[in-house]
Amino acid sequence: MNDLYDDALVALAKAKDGAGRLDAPDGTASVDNPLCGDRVTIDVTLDGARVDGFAQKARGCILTQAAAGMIARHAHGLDAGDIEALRARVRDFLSSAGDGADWPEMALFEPVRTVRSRHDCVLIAFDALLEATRKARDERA
Amino acid sequence: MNDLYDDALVALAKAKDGAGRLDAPDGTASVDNPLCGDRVTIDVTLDGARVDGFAQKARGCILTQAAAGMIARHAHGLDAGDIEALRARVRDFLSSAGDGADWPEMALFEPVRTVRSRHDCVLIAFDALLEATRKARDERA
Amino acid sequence: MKAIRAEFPIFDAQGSPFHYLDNAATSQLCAPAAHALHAFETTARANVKRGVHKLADAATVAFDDARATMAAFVGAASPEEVIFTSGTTMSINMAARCLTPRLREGDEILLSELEHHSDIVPWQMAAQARGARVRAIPVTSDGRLDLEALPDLVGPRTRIVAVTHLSNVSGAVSDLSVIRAAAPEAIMLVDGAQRAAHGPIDVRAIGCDLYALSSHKMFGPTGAGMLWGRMDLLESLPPFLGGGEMIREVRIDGTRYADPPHRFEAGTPPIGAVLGMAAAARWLQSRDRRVLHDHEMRLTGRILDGLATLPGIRLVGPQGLQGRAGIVAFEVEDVHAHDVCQMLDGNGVALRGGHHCAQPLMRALGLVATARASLAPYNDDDDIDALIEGVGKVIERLR
Amino acid sequence: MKAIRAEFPIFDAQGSPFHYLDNAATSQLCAPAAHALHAFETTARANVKRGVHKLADAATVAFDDARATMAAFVGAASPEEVIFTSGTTMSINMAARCLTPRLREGDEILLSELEHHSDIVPWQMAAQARGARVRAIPVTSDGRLDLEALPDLVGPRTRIVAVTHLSNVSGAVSDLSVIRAAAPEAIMLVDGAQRAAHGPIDVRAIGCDLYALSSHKMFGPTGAGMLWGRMDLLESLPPFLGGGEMIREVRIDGTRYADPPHRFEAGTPPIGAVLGMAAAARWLQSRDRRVLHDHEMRLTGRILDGLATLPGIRLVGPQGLQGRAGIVAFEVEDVHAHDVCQMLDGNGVALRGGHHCAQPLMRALGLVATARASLAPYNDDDDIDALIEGVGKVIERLR
Ligand SMILES: Cc1ncc(COP(=O)(O)O)c(C=O)c1O
Ligand SMILES: Cc1ncc(COP(=O)(O)O)c(C=O)c1O
Repeated sequence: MNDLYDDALVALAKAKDGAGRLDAPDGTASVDNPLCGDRVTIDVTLDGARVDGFAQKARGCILTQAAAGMIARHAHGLDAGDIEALRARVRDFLSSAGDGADWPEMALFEPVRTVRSRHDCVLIAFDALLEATRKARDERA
Repeated sequence: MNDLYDDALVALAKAKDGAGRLDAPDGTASVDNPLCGDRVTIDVTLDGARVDGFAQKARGCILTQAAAGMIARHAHGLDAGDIEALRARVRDFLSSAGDGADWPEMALFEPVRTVRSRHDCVLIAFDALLEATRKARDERA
Repeated sequence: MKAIRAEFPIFDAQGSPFHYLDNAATSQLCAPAAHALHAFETTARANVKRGVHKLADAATVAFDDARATMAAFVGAASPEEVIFTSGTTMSINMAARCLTPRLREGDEILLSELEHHSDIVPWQMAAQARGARVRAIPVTSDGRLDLEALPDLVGPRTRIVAVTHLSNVSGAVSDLSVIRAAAPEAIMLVDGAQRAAHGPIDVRAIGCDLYALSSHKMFGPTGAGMLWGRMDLLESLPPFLGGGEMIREVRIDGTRYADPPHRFEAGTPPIGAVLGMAAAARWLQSRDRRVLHDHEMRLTGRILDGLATLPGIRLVGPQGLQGRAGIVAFEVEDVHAHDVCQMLDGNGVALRGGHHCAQPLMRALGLVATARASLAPYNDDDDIDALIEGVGKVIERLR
Repeated sequence: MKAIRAEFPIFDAQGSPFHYLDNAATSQLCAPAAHALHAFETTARANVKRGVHKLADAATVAFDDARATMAAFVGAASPEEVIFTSGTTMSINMAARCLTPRLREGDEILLSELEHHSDIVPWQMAAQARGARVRAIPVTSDGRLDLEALPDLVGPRTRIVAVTHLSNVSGAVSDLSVIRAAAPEAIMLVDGAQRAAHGPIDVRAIGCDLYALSSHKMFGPTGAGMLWGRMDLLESLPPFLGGGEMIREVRIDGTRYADPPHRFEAGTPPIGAVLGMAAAARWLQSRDRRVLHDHEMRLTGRILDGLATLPGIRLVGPQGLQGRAGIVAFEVEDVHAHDVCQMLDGNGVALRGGHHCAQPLMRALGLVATARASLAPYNDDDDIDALIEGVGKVIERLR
């Protein structure tokens, strides 16, 4: 059927890396997808300016869950600037330019390029991470 | 050019039968054509329930002027009921059914049938006559 | 029904597989509507209402004819009761704004939890402007209006009742006669956006005061719709939009308005789309509606039966064929509606997924998003086969 | 210009004589717009914004592209500043309603006597709702804005200025920079309904805050238009219409709204007409606007010169070519405008007669109705010959 749902992508979503909530996050953010009412919530703790602890709760489609799971695997050590740059690269990747994030899972999202209405499903997880990290940083400042 | 403007129709309009105002009308009515801002004003005096004195002021196109002039020639002796019936017959005549009023000038309006946007130009003179006659009647009652 | 498919140009254009089951979002355009729209726009275009030249006169005549057609389509008493708009949303907003001055503090507007956002938000705005209160008829667990709650919801302050004729999510047909009888004094608007394609409309039999529909959901072009209103009500309402064609006289210091329907039609109307909508209405009326209905019910039955054989499906709406139309929303346990739709798309099946602009209904039923299949006369058994097979695969792969 | 004529399907369809000089009422549809409209409606139709299947995704992409096209067409800072509407009248009503809450008693809205009713009535409604006052820049005897009156008309209470870019009657082009400079604090809306077909638009150079136009007057389909607004202004405005697509979250007891432009686009938009409008804008931008302008000015000069040779003609508008476009209204002494137009129609010449939805202007100039010839790029010398010859005959026969 639709090649959007490569087995590896489905597996990434089902793996639910980082799923759950942190007990004492430094920052938390929830982002909705107004298209469908989906919601990603991300908790982080920081070490200095960089992400240390991470948890995600993705109520949404395979794409949203897979994106949140991918982020869980790689968020450690990023600061808000890194995340902002990353988000921009992923957005460009989806609009068919550039390589996106430097992560092996990124390739699984290539078929999403052709479906503009689903780009946000991927991006909201990055939005939530960025917002949570900024909040944590500002909280400390 | 356009056969709407038969010389006889233009002559009827230019003749301006009944043009002017009455000094002491029993009833007066002005009707506008919202399409173009034209206005027909008709004054009548009654003898019993029937039109006796008549005057018309038609600020408008050839069709409106010709209709007002035609009415001036035949209004004498009509009562409100006659006029209402006449108005309905002229409306039907314009929508391509029936013979219209029993007046020789009626034939001049035949080409108007094909131009629905101009029907009102003819009808507002009848509307003004009807309203003026009704007012005069009600005034007396 | 093969013959009907041939009257919809898209099927030739799209080839196969093309199982279009997203008709509740927008239906496909029938050939007569395409022709009316295209012919007007490319061979006969002129503005209506004020022109004297041949083309303008012909356009005005065609526009008036379209009004008469739409009046007949909904069973109006006269063409002047038909106001052309850009769609249902515009029609309901117009109604709500024109009625707003009548509301007083503490008055009530009765909606339902089944309503589309377009039949909720305009009334919230009206209520807010006047300190009125919005109440809602609840839904039953199978997506019908819970009319037993009506007596508690209708009272002396109920000024307006605005309800859907046919739910765009559950497919339930509202029992409008019960609602009309429960609130005889209220002004009653019916949202007919979905009904227009699924069954005949008779506003006088319903006894409602206002009725709204959209061209694009009844096989006409996008960009047109109508608001029907009882003439005595329309005559008593102020205008909504200001502009050309709706006036009798304009001065810088004030304006006198025209009679209905012109009072409510400011500016150049969507002429081409209106002519197309009327052509679509004529097309619908030329069909045997009984045959269309039976076909729809048969396919709906096949969808319900087919889904019932699959594990983990939750139906949103009446389980049987009674009191429903061919709009079927469902949830696949543990699979997001967008994934369902996206995978089905790979099978050539076009569904809609999401909240369907009916968040209060979703909330009432404890749902976030559902997939929805919605039928039109051109759908056939192949479409249903592809749907059921596709949902089966989704369950296998993603659940 | 023969080549341009070939790009407008109506000329083939109508044969000859067909001298269409009623472009200010509605222009004819260009082939690319006809194609975009027809292709969407008959081969690719789907609803936008919420769909996941291929057709819906493609429609959404096309709709977004149209937004970018229209943003470029008016020189907007971003596509999100473009709100799609059903036409200029709707655009101005939206602006007026959204700005209404900002008005306080005694505030002033400055219009002009040149305005079309669509740029008067909505502001009267806004003023009336809030106890504000409508004032108007007067016109000179040759149908231009009398900008010398500006200093007396603008004051600290002038909150809104709404003026036409190009008069649909006199053909005069407004000197917007003088108006902008005279009221730097006011929110400035420009009615670009006529401008869109007659010259480039650069909202940032004008320095206005809102700009309205209609598709059908710029060679696109009927039923679409746009309102451009500066993003920071749009962000500060409440929604106008309520419905689908303009919300973030709807509950029965209240609603959160989406960001611009979606906040202002309730319900299914006129998708086909919007795609057609964008195609028309691209068509216009692909032409050499200089060449179009020179052609229009040459033909306008011929009309002015031709009418000047005839007895009893009163021109409504600038006598020369300076500061005007190819819209020429005139009166034939002692002959009603409708008779002028009707007789010309017999010559195959389509004009408009009446008050042109500009009664305040008519009143200011002491007129009841005028005949109007208005040009488009496809008009040619034959059209002008037929016009002048026809007016000559009218004078002979009816005066
Ligand atoms: C200057 C001007 N403004 C506004 C309008 C209204 O445009 P529409 O009828 O497309 O809404 C017109 C159209 O006649 C116009 O000429
Ligand atoms: C029940 C119902 N009401 C109103 C609407 C709004 O119609 P439109 O988007 O054509 O304005 C819809 C369309 O989705 C609907 O299904």
